[in-house]
Amino acid sequence: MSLIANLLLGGIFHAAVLFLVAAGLQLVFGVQKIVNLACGSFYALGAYFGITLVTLAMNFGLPAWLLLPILLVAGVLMAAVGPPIERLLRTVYDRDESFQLLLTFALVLMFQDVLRLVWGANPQSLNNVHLVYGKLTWGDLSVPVYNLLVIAAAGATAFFISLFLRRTNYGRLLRATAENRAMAEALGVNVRSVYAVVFTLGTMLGTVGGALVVPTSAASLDMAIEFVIEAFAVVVIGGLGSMPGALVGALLVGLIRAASLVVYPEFEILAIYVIVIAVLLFRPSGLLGKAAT
Amino acid sequence: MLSVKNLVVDIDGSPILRHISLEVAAGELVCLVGRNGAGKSTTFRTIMGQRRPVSGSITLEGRDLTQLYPFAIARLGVGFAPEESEVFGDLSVADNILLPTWTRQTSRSVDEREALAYRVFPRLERYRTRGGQQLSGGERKMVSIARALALDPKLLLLDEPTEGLSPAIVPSIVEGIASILQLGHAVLIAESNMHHVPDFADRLYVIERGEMVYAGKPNAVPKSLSAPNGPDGE
Amino acid sequence: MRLSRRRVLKSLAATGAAAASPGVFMPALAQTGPLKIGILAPRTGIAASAGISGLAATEWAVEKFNAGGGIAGRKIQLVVEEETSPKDTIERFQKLVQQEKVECVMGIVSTGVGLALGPVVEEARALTIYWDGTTQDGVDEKLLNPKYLFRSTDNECEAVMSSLLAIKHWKGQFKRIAGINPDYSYGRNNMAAFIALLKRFDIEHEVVTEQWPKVGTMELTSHVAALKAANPDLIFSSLLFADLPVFMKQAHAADLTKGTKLVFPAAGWQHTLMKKDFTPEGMIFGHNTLYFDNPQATPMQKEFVAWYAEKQKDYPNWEADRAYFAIASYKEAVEKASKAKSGQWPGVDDVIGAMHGLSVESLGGKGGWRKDNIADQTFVQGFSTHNNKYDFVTLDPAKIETMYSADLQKPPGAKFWDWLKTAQFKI
Amino acid sequence: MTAIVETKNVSKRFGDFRALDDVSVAVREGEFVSIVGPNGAGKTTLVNLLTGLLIPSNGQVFFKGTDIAGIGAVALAKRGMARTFQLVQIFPQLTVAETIAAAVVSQQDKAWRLFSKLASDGAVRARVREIAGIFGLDGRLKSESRLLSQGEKKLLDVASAFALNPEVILLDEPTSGVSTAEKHGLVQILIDAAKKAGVKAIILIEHDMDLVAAYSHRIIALSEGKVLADLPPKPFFADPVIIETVIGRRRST
Amino acid sequence: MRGATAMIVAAGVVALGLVPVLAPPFYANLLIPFFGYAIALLGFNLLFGYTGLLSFGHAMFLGLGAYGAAVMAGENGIKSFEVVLLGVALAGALVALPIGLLCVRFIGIFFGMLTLAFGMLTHAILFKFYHLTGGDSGMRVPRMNILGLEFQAYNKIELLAGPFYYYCLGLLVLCGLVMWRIVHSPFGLHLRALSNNAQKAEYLGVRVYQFRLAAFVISAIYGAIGGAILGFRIGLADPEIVHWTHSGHLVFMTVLGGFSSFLGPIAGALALTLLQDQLQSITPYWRFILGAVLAAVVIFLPRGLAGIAGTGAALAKRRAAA
Repeated sequence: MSLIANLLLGGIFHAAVLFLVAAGLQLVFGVQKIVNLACGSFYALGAYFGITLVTLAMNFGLPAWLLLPILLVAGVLMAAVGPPIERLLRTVYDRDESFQLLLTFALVLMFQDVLRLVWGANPQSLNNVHLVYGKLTWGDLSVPVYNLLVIAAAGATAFFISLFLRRTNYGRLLRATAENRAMAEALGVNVRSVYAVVFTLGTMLGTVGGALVVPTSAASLDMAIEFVIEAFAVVVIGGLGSMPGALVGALLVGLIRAASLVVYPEFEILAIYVIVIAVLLFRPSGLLGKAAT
Repeated sequence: MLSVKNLVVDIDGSPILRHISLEVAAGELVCLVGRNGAGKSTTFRTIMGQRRPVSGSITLEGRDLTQLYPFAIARLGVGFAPEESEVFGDLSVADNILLPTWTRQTSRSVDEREALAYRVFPRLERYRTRGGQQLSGGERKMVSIARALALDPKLLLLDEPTEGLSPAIVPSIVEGIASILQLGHAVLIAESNMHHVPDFADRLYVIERGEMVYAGKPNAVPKSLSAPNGPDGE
Repeated sequence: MRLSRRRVLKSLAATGAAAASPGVFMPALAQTGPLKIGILAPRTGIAASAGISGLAATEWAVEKFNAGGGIAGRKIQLVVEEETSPKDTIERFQKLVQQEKVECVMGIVSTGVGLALGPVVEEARALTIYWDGTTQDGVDEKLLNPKYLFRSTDNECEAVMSSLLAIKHWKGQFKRIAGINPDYSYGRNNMAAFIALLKRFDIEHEVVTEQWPKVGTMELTSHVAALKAANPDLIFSSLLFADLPVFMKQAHAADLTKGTKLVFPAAGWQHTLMKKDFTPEGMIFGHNTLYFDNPQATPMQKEFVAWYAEKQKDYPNWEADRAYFAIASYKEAVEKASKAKSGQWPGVDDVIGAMHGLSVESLGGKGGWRKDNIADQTFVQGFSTHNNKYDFVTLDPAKIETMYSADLQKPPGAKFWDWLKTAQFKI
Repeated sequence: MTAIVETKNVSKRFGDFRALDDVSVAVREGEFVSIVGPNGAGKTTLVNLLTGLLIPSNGQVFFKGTDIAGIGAVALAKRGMARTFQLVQIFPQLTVAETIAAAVVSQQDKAWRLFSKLASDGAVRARVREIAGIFGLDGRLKSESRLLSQGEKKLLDVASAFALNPEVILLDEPTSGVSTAEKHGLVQILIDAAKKAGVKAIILIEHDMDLVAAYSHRIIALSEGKVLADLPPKPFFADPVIIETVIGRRRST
Repeated sequence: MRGATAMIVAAGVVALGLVPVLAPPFYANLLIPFFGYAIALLGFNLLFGYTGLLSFGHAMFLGLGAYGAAVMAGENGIKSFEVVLLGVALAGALVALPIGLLCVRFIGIFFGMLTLAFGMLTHAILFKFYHLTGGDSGMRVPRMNILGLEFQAYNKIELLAGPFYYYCLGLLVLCGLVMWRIVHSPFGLHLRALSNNAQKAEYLGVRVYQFRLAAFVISAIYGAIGGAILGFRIGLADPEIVHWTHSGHLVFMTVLGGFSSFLGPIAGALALTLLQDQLQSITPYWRFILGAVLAAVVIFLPRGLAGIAGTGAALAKRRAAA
């Protein structure tokens, strides 16, 4: 019983981080119609900078319980790479999507070296600062409160994104732009600034995801290239451009991975691709996506 | 106020507008009549900045619009209700109508602008919370016009405002347009049906195959233009 | 395009039209001028930390050697290229040999690359010394009887050693064993070697679960949960790269490591990331051929570690030893061969001949080359302790064990799995 | 004379919406038939049924005596019906010759010839020249389609359809986007071309009553999914009710 | 123009033919992968440039070629490279058929993602089915004879730099000629038509779905042949060859050279091969520069190197006319 609970928690924790990155992808695709291969690079960027900032903060003697807010700050700060990259992408908005895909691929190549230049080739890791929040133990079940906080943070992000998109004027403006860019612009929406904001937000979701995961994990140069495929799987399963889709997709991928470990470990990675292909074939718009073209 | 001179527009290298000129003075109601494909929508979209003209000029109160982005043109006070209504399906009716109040500040308060929009189409009050997807064609049309009105525009571009509406509503739209005029806005309407041109139109242009074939008073249109050149397409 | 063509044309005179005929690829052994040595090391990706350590040690050695007059009187000049995919690395190797005309190539961390490069080395007849990267699936010989290629220890000596230590110290204290190993040949072979040795020593055991996470997996909580559910007495793990500290963290957070015996032959790969916070004391911890904090270390090792710590703000892993061993043994061999030829610069065959039977003091301890071009080196393992000045675990000085690879790897020509069944181990 | 294209009691519903209701029309050999009607009358639906794109909810659609419900564009082209679109449809990066050749290749069943050299296929080349000649495009064979004038694009669009050697051709607003000065010329070229190419019947979907009045043998007016009138031009234009409905429906109803 | 293309091809073949004779031996070896890529990209561009379908998983077919060679020559002792080429071509077609049936129902980004998913599925299979595929260490591709000749006097490097080089050059010319015929055949015309305007094409009798599938299968065959050359050269088939970033590099080469021209992808393969070689020697941060080059090409040179050549030729023509 505790195995299932443990697996479930593990799966959900993984899903929480996946969701953040995937949500960034979805936001950018939803509004700008760009599939961003560099989302994994943003994730890695957040992870590396998270370590840097936490280490710095600890050296300054900031109390350990500030970990979570510091990581959030790290993620938010790194979103600063968003606007210049958006400026670069602006040159291909009106072009074929293959060019957009390629430009983000170019970013993936470039980021690999940027990360190495700044943080070196060795993986980086924090010590167990995240256990400062303690552990919940329940019989055999033991889970760091930090993991729950990350799950909660991802949940809160989902909630606030949805709140932002549904309840704020700017969010409505974004949805209007996503649906019909020309009409929104004809009603006075400055689409360029909206794009810059959206891309920065999307970037931020990626960097925050990376920053939040790093205390339980580590930052390494290959994490970008590995992660992007999983994030892709999430958005394809959930439906391109759909926020609820990102949530459902992330949960599915997280839980399937966890479940396959018990049921049939050989199948772990394969399972995800098989599901991606099945979804694309039978519901190309994804489980919660709008009709595909 | 709005002055279009010698406008030439190509789409993918094909000429769509051929030396179009038209004028709208402050407070005027001007109609642009022509069947579908004649170039009315292209004229509107070019005024809105969605298409770049090959040559010619468009000025609003003396200010050149051809180099501006559509949002800047909208913020100068040009409201636009397109032919297909283009109501945001993801947003409620209320949000659709409020949207322009978030992008443009005017001397009128948001509440006032909202109230004006609903005053023109009172029945929209009932649909406030309804999603844009759950509206009939006529309702969408009304939302689209009300939304353009909520921008508190100096100039309102209405592309086929009565198309697809049940005849019972047409008078209320026409009344709506009249009240818009009373607010001091200028209105430019595109119409495919000569019969739908409001009686109180100040001026009328007839466009055919991208060429202006008539400009003048509504009651002086030659019979040859108004008769066989009838309905629009699908 | 045009530029490179001009360059191509320029070198036309030098090379001549005979290029396409056999026999011209022999590296020209110029006897004057600097001695060019090519290095192929990964700089990015999962193996980067090994590459960085190896490169640093090589640079240190070159500095030292050159200060002492170089190799047989010639100053060393390094030509560094990157080890990437098998295809690209072969190209880089050929660039070193054919364009740069280096006299020896050193490096290679990844097995896949090593396997692909092996035959190329032989055909290029260029003396090449692998730092690492000779894990072979099934530990069958894939690079048969190489002449020019010198390889590091060719089965997972560290796994054999850890297994022996576990048997020696914990016999009778565990029954339920679990494994979590990277899903590629290295991980598979390590786990298999452990189980084979348990059988060899008639240890009653039950494998309760085997996990094979993909290399680069940074989210192992589900694996941890599965391990925990299996309730093992002992966990054997050859995880390495960044996956290792991630696993330790997540295992610690889930209380998996408490009261469980841990056998981690490859832990030294990321030793500075094994923070005390989440790495328990008393685990079997493999440092391979270099333990940086070894109290019995030679002055040379201590000097190197101090230099490294200052330059890299880090502590070296065993790849530093492998790299140093490669260049130091090359130096020895060249100088030995040169002496035999009364000071004349030796040919490749002379150097190769001199390599065999050589014994050098490397950073981590004694090392030498067997007749079959396989290295023998000194392995260091022990039990982790928190009692040190670092924020990561080191080895308990009282329980450091050292073994020479002659006792850990199959003899020339033997089949690994058969050898495990019959070999006499010193425990 | 027997009908070459025919619908028998065809209805088409989309959900609750009845786009066409019990429509029976026929086009016979040698006829030029126009289909007119106001917005939403069901013209597009009728065209899609006639071209085998849609399957009727009720009734049948015949072309040369066989049911073509939903057979799709390729099969339709094979059987001898071609269509053009209201918005010019061309292959922007193909030359005029290539565009026409694409149709000729289908018509001569050579599409699966993977390794044969198209340029040296005399039969294709001859047919391309012939078609281009009919439409006055022979001077522009090597031009990329996107560089043509609007009128030429129109002609090319239609010419490529003619190259299929169709028995029936359906022209969906062929003069849209063409200037007033050019519209009659264009239709005249089309009719001449049809004669030369041996087209047996032309179906024209058009708004421009000028054109409809000038060239049709028969006019079918649709209104709210039903056939309102099916008459020769003279009686058609003489009937004020029809004219009012087709042209000024909204005011009157 | 056709005459000009023929001249470029002739000059290119002669220049490539002279490389083993004139250039340092390293360059002949460096260019073997170029031949593999060039052949694969001829097929890839039939799919991308001519049919309008961008695959982000095309490396799976190169992998198929390399692993196919490993299985046929390594496991089953087939020593003739020609037999292996035929085998992998057939295998490419057989594998591409079902995958294509599923993928070509989509275009644009969905086609790209579906092929990406299939590519990574292949990667995962190669990794996971360790006992069959050797996992990360891959499978050996032994030396094979070419045209029945063993070239025993040559070691492999010499074989690669000499006979095999010319063999690949010949193969590239052959595959290029066949592809030239394909794109200039009625079939090729229909592919271009459907990628320009699928709806119109359908009304002109173009079997859009079948033709996309056919292009997919042909591109897979070319990919497998290119992969077999890579396998022969590397001597190993490893999972990296099917990784998505490798697929990205195929697209990179194609766009660098220019996908709207027949020779563009070949030029791109050559340019990237030489560029990467130079950059790797100059700086450890060559990936960054490659990325920057790609970004610059995407932004400023959407028609690639062939675009520059085209513009140059047009300018020259205009100047000559003036």
